[in-house]
Amino acid sequence: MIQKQFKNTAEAIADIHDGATLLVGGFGGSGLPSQLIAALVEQGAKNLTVVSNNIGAVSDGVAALISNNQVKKIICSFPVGPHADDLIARLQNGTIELEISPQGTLAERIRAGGAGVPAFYTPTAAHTELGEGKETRMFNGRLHVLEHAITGDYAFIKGHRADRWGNLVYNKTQRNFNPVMATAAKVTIAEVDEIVEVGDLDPENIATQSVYVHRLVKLQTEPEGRVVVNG
Amino acid sequence: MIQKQFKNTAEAIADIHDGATLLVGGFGGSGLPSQLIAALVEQGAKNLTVVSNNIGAVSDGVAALISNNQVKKIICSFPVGPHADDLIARLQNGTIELEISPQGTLAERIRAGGAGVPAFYTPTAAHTELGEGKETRMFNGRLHVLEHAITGDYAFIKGHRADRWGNLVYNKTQRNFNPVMATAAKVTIAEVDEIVEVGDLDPENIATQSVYVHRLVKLQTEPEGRVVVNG
Amino acid sequence: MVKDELKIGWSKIELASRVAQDLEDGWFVNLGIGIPTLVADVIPEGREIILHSENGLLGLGPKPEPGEEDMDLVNAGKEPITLKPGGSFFSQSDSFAMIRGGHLDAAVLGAFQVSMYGDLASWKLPNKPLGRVGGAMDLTVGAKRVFLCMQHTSKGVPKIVEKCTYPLTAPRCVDRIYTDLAVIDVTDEGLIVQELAPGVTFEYLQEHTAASLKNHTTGLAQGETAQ
Amino acid sequence: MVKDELKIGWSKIELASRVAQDLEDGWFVNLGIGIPTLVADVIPEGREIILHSENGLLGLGPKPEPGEEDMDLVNAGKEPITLKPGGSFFSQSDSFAMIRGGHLDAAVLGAFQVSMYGDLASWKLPNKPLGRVGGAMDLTVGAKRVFLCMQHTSKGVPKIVEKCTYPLTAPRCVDRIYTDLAVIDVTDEGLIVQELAPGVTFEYLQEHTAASLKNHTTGLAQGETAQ
Repeated sequence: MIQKQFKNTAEAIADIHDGATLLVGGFGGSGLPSQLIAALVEQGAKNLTVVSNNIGAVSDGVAALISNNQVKKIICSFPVGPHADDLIARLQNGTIELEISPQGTLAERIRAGGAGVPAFYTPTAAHTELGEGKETRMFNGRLHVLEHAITGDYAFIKGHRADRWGNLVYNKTQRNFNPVMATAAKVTIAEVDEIVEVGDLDPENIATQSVYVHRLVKLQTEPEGRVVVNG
Repeated sequence: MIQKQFKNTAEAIADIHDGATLLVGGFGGSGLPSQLIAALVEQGAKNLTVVSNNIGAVSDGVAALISNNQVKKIICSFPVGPHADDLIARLQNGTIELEISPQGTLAERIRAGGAGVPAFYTPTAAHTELGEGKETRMFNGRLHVLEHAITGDYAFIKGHRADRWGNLVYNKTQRNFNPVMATAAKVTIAEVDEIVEVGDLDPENIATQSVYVHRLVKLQTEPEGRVVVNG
Repeated sequence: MVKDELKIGWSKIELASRVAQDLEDGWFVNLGIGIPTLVADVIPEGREIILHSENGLLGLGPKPEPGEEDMDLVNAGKEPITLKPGGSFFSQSDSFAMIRGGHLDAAVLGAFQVSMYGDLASWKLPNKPLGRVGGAMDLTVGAKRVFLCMQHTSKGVPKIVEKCTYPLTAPRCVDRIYTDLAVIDVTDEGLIVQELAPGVTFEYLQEHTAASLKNHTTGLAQGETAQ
Repeated sequence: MVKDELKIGWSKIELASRVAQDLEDGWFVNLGIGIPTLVADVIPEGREIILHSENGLLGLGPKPEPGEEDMDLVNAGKEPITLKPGGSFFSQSDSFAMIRGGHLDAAVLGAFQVSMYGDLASWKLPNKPLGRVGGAMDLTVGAKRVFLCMQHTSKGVPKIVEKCTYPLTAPRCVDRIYTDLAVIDVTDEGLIVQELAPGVTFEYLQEHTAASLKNHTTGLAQGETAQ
């Protein structure tokens, strides 16, 4: 019988190794898998490459991993915000590497990674600093850059409801990068508000199909619960 | 006020010009916009390029346009079936051109067309007859072929329910190519079982967003109705 | 001069309203972070304009009432918003397929600099260690029309220039510039002033613009429009 | 010889059952058109195997009861099927992203020819004017494991050959071949017979195979398996 639920976030992320590539869903605090991130801060894996759209928008996002010196490289579109100071300091002293990808290109590169497409052309960033050094090619009279797929060893995603098979639905704009990143990692770990019976989710309305989710953790709703889970 | 509903299929397809490229949804008879096709047979536009997965699976699909000598080129993955005789005859006498694209490549090319991606690499068809003559490139030690986006002047799609804005939901495997093709045409025309009030469709569950649908026709449920609509 | 600028021209909400006035019934429009976000609150009555937010929604509505905020329902600026009936949610890859694929009728964006050719610089300041590109590059290459909505000057320095000195977001992408002082079209014949804000003269506008402007408002009194 | 072939080996449904036996609990599996489709009806009790159909669903169930058919709920062979609880519907581009992206544990497919290196020919016969590729090329490059499920010979002519003479679906993609006569692994050391169907000898099998086989069933009586 399929059983993807883990007892807590600590167990769900226990095997993440130093040097792993990690995709982290969310757009700012919306749809951010913050309890998985908190568990990874506890767990302490180092030299991570982290792919996430916003760095520094909230304190319990990827910024927490940076502050804890667990990150060697960031790939994102928006590395600024009230909690970006530690990123800036580490960029200045050369202990972290930053790759900025336009948001749509970032999303498409991750989708491509999940879809078995190693590279594609996009007009985005042609003739700009972010297109420099990239292969270019004209299509329909317009310059395009070649962009390469992104895949992860792990993806942290936040969902609203899951079933035992791993099907997921999201709540409103919580969706954002989560269903995209779910497709592009060897191991996708979802923190969800609720786990329902198989068959309870509308088959027309499943935003992330069971095939993409490998591990599930149900969120503890009480803050006290969170401490216990991650402790 | 947004108003995309047309009185009948004949009016919805009236402006389709000779030489147009037409994307036709459906997988065999499932999700096939057969009443729009019937109207186009009546309307008579010629020299069409038609992109559709199955040719010849059912009599009221693209086969009807071929038999009526309206098609100069077919792009599909599956050109065989009980109603493919007219296609075969026209291929043999050189009056129709056929491009076979693997089903996943076909779907991805259409998605790319809708997504502003002019070309992408795929491992599918590398080292095969369908990859011959295409640019190839190694990624991760594996040969890939470069595939180009497909767009249409018009798309015919079949939906289950629509609202006035053009949002669509589908019924089960009726979905197939319909939401993909809806994104890739200048003018997307949907035949639907039902048109509901704006706000009646669940915002989490809209498979084709309003932005992609330009014209709507409500299906006549009675066969007599169909004759009137197309007559 | 700072004193002058405080007195004349459109306020932020007036500027947003001026932009909203040009958005046509049935258009799908993306609003960038900053002043453009205000446009959501000032869509003219009776006009159905469907707003897109690049974090994954169509049908963005006005700000929620205090206490009604939902942190799972935010705009591209991560501020709580509402969803109109007919709205929909979708993923980032779907959202940017919509953008890059040319399906939005207009994008209303902020800017650091814009050139007389419509080159846009909006994601990185030369004196900042980090840029913040977000969806700006995708929107500028993808939207059918790119409208800028911005203060005419930044600390007294003109933002409309002959050539951008800041890193580009995209070349030759801007169609129209809305500022607190004027509405200016970017055309093959150069920058054409279509409308001046109340109290703004063409001479004053040119003085605060580092590229040559052409006046299509001649003959109208200050504050009247060329419509 | 035709008479012999009618008497020995597995029936189509036995062959499908033999394949089903090797599908592991929790696997996501695509079933091709033809005999592979039968696998859906013979999944062992208590094993949760989630079947994918490339027209856009996960969680394919058995055929509906007569009268319960729904033409909006079909498999890749366009036959009415059912959806299991936990199933989902999605578009063609999403379906093939799933396939090409390597997310399916196995694809069970038919074949015209398969070579000793695992090259597969399954979409076009040399004597037919048209091929029918469908999703075969995507499945063979994308699935983690490619299992063939087919008659061992076609009109007495071996389908397992040294080199495919029909147009390829993909090179070196097949992992295991299930036929009415045997179960054969494609390995770097060649074709390894893992199991013989009841009444089939290794010699008989080799006689009906146009490539050299290695026997890993030695020591077992006919019909016993090497498990």
